[in-house]
Amino acid sequence: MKKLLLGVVLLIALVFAMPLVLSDFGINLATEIYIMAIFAMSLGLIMGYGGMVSLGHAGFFGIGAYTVAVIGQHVANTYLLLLLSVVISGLIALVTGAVFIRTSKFYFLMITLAFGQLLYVLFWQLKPWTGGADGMSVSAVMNFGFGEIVSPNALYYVMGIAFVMSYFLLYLFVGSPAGKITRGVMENEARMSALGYNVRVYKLLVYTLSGSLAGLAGALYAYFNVFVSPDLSSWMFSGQVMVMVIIGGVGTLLGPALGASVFVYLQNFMSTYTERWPMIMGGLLVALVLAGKGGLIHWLQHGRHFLVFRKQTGKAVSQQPVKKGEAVH
Amino acid sequence: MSLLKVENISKSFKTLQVLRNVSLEVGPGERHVIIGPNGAGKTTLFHCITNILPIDAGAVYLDGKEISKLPAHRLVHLGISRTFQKNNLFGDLTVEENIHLALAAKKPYRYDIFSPLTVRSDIRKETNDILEQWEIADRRHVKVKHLSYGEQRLLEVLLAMASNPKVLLLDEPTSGMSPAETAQTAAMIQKLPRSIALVVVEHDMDVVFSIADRITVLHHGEVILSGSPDEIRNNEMVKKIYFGGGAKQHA
Amino acid sequence: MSAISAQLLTGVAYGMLYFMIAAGLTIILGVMNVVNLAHGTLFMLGAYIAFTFINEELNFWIALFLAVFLTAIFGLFLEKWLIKHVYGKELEQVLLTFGLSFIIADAVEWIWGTEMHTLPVPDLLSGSLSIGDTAFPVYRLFVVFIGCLLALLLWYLETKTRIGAIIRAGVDDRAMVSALGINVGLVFTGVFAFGAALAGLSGVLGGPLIGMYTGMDSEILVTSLIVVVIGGLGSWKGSFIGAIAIGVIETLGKVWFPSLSMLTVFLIMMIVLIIRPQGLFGREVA
Amino acid sequence: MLELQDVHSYYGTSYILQGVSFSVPQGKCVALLGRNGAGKTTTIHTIVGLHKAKQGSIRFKDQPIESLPPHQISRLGIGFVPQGRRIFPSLTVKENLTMPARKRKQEGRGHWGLERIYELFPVLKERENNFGTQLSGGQQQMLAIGRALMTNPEFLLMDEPSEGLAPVIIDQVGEIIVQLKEAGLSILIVEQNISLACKAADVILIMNKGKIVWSGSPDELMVNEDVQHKYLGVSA
Amino acid sequence: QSSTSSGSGSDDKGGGSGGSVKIGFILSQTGTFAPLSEGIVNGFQLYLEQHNGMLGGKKVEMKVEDDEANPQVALRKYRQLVHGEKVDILVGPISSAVAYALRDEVEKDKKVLIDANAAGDDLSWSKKSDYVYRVSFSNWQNGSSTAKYLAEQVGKKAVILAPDYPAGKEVLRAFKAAFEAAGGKVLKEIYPKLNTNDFAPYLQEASAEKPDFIYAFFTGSDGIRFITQYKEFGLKGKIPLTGPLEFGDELLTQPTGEAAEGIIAGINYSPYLDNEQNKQFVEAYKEKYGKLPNIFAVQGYDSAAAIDQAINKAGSLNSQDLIKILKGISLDSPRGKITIDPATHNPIQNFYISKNVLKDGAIVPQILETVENVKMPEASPF
Ligand SMILES: Nc1ncnc2c1ncn2[C@@H]1O[C@H](COP(=O)(O)OP(=O)(O)OP(=O)(O)O)[C@@H](O)[C@H]1O
Ligand SMILES: Nc1ncnc2c1ncn2[C@@H]1O[C@H](COP(=O)(O)OP(=O)(O)OP(=O)(O)O)[C@@H](O)[C@H]1O
Ligand SMILES: [Mg+2]
Ligand SMILES: [Mg+2]
Repeated sequence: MKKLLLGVVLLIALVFAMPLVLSDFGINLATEIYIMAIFAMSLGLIMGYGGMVSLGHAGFFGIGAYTVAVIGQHVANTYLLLLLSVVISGLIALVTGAVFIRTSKFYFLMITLAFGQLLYVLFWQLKPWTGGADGMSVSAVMNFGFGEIVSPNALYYVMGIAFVMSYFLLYLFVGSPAGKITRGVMENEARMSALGYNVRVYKLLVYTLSGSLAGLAGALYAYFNVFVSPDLSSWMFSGQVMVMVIIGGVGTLLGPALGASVFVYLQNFMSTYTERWPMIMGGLLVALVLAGKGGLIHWLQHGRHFLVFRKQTGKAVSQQPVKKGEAVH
Repeated sequence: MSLLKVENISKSFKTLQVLRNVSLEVGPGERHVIIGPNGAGKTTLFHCITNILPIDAGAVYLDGKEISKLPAHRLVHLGISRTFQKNNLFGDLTVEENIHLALAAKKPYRYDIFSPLTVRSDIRKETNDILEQWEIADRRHVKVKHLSYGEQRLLEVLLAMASNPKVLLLDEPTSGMSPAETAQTAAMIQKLPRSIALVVVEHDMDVVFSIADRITVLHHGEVILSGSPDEIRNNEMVKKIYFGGGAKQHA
Repeated sequence: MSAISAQLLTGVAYGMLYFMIAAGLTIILGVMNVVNLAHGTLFMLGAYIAFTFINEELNFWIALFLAVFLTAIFGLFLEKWLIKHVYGKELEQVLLTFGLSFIIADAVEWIWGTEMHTLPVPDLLSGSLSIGDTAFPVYRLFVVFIGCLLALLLWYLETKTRIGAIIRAGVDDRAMVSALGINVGLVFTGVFAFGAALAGLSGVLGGPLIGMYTGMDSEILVTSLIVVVIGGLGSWKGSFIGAIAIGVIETLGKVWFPSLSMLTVFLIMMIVLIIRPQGLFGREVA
Repeated sequence: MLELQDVHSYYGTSYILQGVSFSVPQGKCVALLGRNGAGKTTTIHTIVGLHKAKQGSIRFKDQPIESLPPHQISRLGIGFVPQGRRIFPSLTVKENLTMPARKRKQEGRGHWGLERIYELFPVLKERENNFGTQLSGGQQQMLAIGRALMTNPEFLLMDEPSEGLAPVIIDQVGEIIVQLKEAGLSILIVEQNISLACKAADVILIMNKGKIVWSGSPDELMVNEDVQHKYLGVSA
Repeated sequence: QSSTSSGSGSDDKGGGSGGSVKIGFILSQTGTFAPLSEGIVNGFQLYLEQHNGMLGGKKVEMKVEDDEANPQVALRKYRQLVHGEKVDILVGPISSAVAYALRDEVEKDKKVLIDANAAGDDLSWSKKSDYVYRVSFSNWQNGSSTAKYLAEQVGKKAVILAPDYPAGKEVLRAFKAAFEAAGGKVLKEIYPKLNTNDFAPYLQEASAEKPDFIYAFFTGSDGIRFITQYKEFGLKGKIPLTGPLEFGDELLTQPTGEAAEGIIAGINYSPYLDNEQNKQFVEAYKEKYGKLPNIFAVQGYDSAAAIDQAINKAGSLNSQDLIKILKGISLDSPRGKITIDPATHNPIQNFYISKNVLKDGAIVPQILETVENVKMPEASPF
């Protein structure tokens, strides 16, 4: 518990310190990174703790974003809109998840791909409500009762706080009985069932949780970007988050967030420096795999353990590999 | 009244009939051993009792209540627990975490999504008790896939016992164990409180005869004999189809 | 020929094109269990290589041969240098092959530019047969023929050689296979190269129908993934039947439910997976 | 035939084999006994090349094999029955047998083919189109033995072949081992079933904590209750 | 495309000549739109090269960003360019969806956006902005230009096809209105999905209506497949194929070759257009890039020309000054003279009814008739 508090305090300090060193655009980018980090953590949850790799997660992101865009035309209350986004995406995750979790592994990947595509087409074809392929502007303005939040800095703090809160909630979940059990289901579903667990409940629980968190990310994004279009639910976007999660480190909470920041940063700046950015990006991904430590977060852990080991010379170095997901929290 | 009652169950895989009208009764606290040649249907019988495989005909009762249609996970809560013939563990988790998972299944807080599992003192204590009782406390942080085969076998049994069942089904608990561990395991099984009824499949005759109150012989999916250890030991037919020469020392 | 049977024929031919496109993936993903997101780029590469040779005035068939050969070699090195390290690690496969597809697609753009191209239909196969009052392109019939040939080839490899069994076993337990005296590494390399060659082949043969343009790789990839999944992993028979079913349903759907056409294949996949979570002919997990 | 000299082996940092040396003469059967976790499987894996020794030499037919890849080691004529069967789930029983099949240099009396395996374990023929994992545990063990024989080895490594077998079948396995020896095979067998080991083997080795701590003939072992008790945990 | 700095302009951005100007491009450099973006950048750079790397007397620094044809990415790039790089003027985008997304932002930030391609009608109507000026053409122009000619010269009954996305719908809507106004009748409208691999069923459906001609709008890979399959399924030569300018542009006629022969298209540019400005342009373009320019190259070229003239005349980089000039600006484009209509911010330009003919193995548009000064209505007629 103490470790957790320390971590959260550190994160909050980080969030508050960043604007001191960042340019206007840097703040803007950091704001977007927080949102993507929430999104990536939501996918990281089902991938790393539930063993479900989804290629349709952007569907939930889109639901959240369109909820704010469409319903926001009639309802101004930010609390209500955020709540609606979370509830609607959670409900859809619950209903579709009940069907999808019957499939496993690659089939799950593909059925979620179809799901994402379904939403994509839906947003595209419901032109009267969603503006169709041309997208729509978001008229709702964020307001938590302390005045409108429109300035880049204000948005930055809101998203930063949202990120820390999401992390905190996920941290609790992962350590909770339900979280540990989900992890067990991922490892060995049949045995969990024989040990007396209703495995479908846990899979559905984590899928729903993840879906609603993705919806929240989408809703925040709508406020931030003030424009939504079907691309928010495209499989390409789903694929990108998946890459964020993997490069960051599957099976950890902060890994996906780290992956999101690196990915968004690279995506944004690489094309500025070279026309051949896809090649460089591809090269980086390949190099990451060949370096073979898993995600970036494991590099950090490695570095940290190296330091720790140095300090406690004399103590026997545990031969156990770092337990995934524990050391980073 | 019997605790576990298997009534005329049958099971086929496509055209292959694996169980034919198998009936079995296990009283409270009874040690019931099932033997039979390889492929007789022993493991399949366990799968049918725990509804991992659906049965074609017949019924299974626990405490007089039919349980044959209940999903596998419900049975644990009613008091049936089992091990698998082939180790079926959480290889990437540590020994301790494996035991945590087994223990938490019956805890009221198993759906809790906020408070950490590890702060629950009951689960910590029970885990420690198990680890110490079986002298594997030093292995608690080892990933299960790094355990030797025999060590994994032991853990397999421990997981099943963790739910504190009324009926415990053990499928070849000592296979792959060295004589030392086998003896230890057999002793442990003998020492289990009589509040637990046991149904054990076993090929090691030392173990069979050291624990059995009653033995049922399965052959080609049929119960050909059920009786006291002595009856079985001296049955010519069982000698022929099952013991072979290897049973000489027991006969 | 009635309108409906014309549509059916079109659908079958189109399905065969699907099967051809997915054949390489059927092997690499279906049998070898490698999530190969670079399948589309291998397809693309085959088409562009052939394009270069044809521009050099080479005969279509020679260009075809060279393109297939070169993609096979490419696949071979890909496996030996990269893929080899990620067997059994799905997520790393995703990252690796995704990165590769970025690199290859960008290289293609670099070398051949962003303009669109098509491959010419070889003279021998240009023109169309009139069946009733509709004309049917000879080249499509040729694709149907090749599709059948591929299916036969896969059937042969699967049932008449041990390769299929070695690969499946290698996926189950690679170390055990090698301990039985089989050079799994070599077999995997060869089979991967073969899968790449099939991707290249379908690129060349698909070139005249689909065209060549930047971004084609991801379209081809998604199509192929869907075919393989509907059929069920590891079953070329499934891919074959799945592909034709998609071809026919999609073709008829274009006429009957035009507004759904953006979704047809996805809906088919979803429905198949809801009814059969392991695809039409997928092996049930034991 | 096979000779290990001072083999040391690790998993990560844990030191498992701590200088193992022994040899298996041509046409003989050697049994390796020991408690769980003693390092028996590690020894076997080191021989077949699935695990690389850090130090030490392994020679087979006077040829060093410690740096060869597993498939080459196997092709020198080493058959392998792994612990836990390791049947291929995606293959049918028949495919499990035919996939690794190799011809013997001179096909002859000792040649193992599908028919002969089916003769030995008739139940495998009945189940030949089932997938490997649809067999019962014991049947899988038979399949694993059959599979190793299909490579027509000159040397057979068996890691607990009797595990999960009914007593009659264990007898049968004992007889097979004797037959195989007669046909000229050399065998290294890891066993927990001491009576089987004593029946089949010419030499018994006992391993404890990664070292060979005792060796002798079966008869010597049977009378040495002290060793039995100390290293095998057999209570008198 | 990375930043290409031409010359080492000083940083002062005062009015008058001297100083430098930073121009941000938001284009779609990856995916199907890549060749369009390449054309625009090429055209722009050619203009710069011909003018010593200066526009309006200022050294130009180009920042080109890839929006992946995705409005979300485009908005991020926009922020980077405007807030990070602090560019003075924006040129872009390819996709109309991106243009609509950017439109609100430039309005907010008061940045001038030269629309070098996005053809969405509403940019001239309901979503017109004081800060957005189009030098390319609109879907309405593209769709309506040929309708009268076709009704009078080819036939009164048509089946029309376009991909199921906004541009497709807008082009067909404009065509249909103009065609019916000229006495024609649309027998059937067909909207295949975007990225259709197989047009066979649609072709069968269309020919079953026995129309006098088929009017189709397809771009990119869809265009290639449509044209080649039109021939494959034996419709070429049986039912005339017509379409808007894409069907007469190099980008499609080059890869489809002989299959594109005979198509009647309403183009606004061709490298074979006979005017002095164009001859020089084509010559220079060929020399620099080794290939013929297409309409997109011209759009890039004209974007540069528009900026050049606007800065010159305004004498400053101030948006308010620039937009005064941009409204009603006239350019001597390789396509002929164009004038930005102050009412729609869309160029008034000539269209040419042309027929693709095969000449020395290449497709060349043969001009049948000129439709002069095609001008968008001031408000949406729909
Ligand atoms: N999924 C299945 N599909 C088809 N046949 C099966 C399947 N599972 C088991 N069998 C067959 O059913 C019979 C009984 O198998 P079971 O595993 O119950 O035997 P067992 O008595 O446990 O044998 P052992 O002592 O060898 O473990 C065997 O002949 C086996 O081949
Ligand atoms: N992959 C591994 N990583 C780390 N440690 C391992 C690994 N495999 C085995 N070990 C350890 O090595 C030791 C020897 O294991 P080994 O499997 O050789 O024992 P064994 O004698 O075959 O035992 P058993 O009779 O139980 O099969 C054990 O302590 C085990 O925990
Ligand atoms: Mg069994
Ligand atoms: Mg062992």
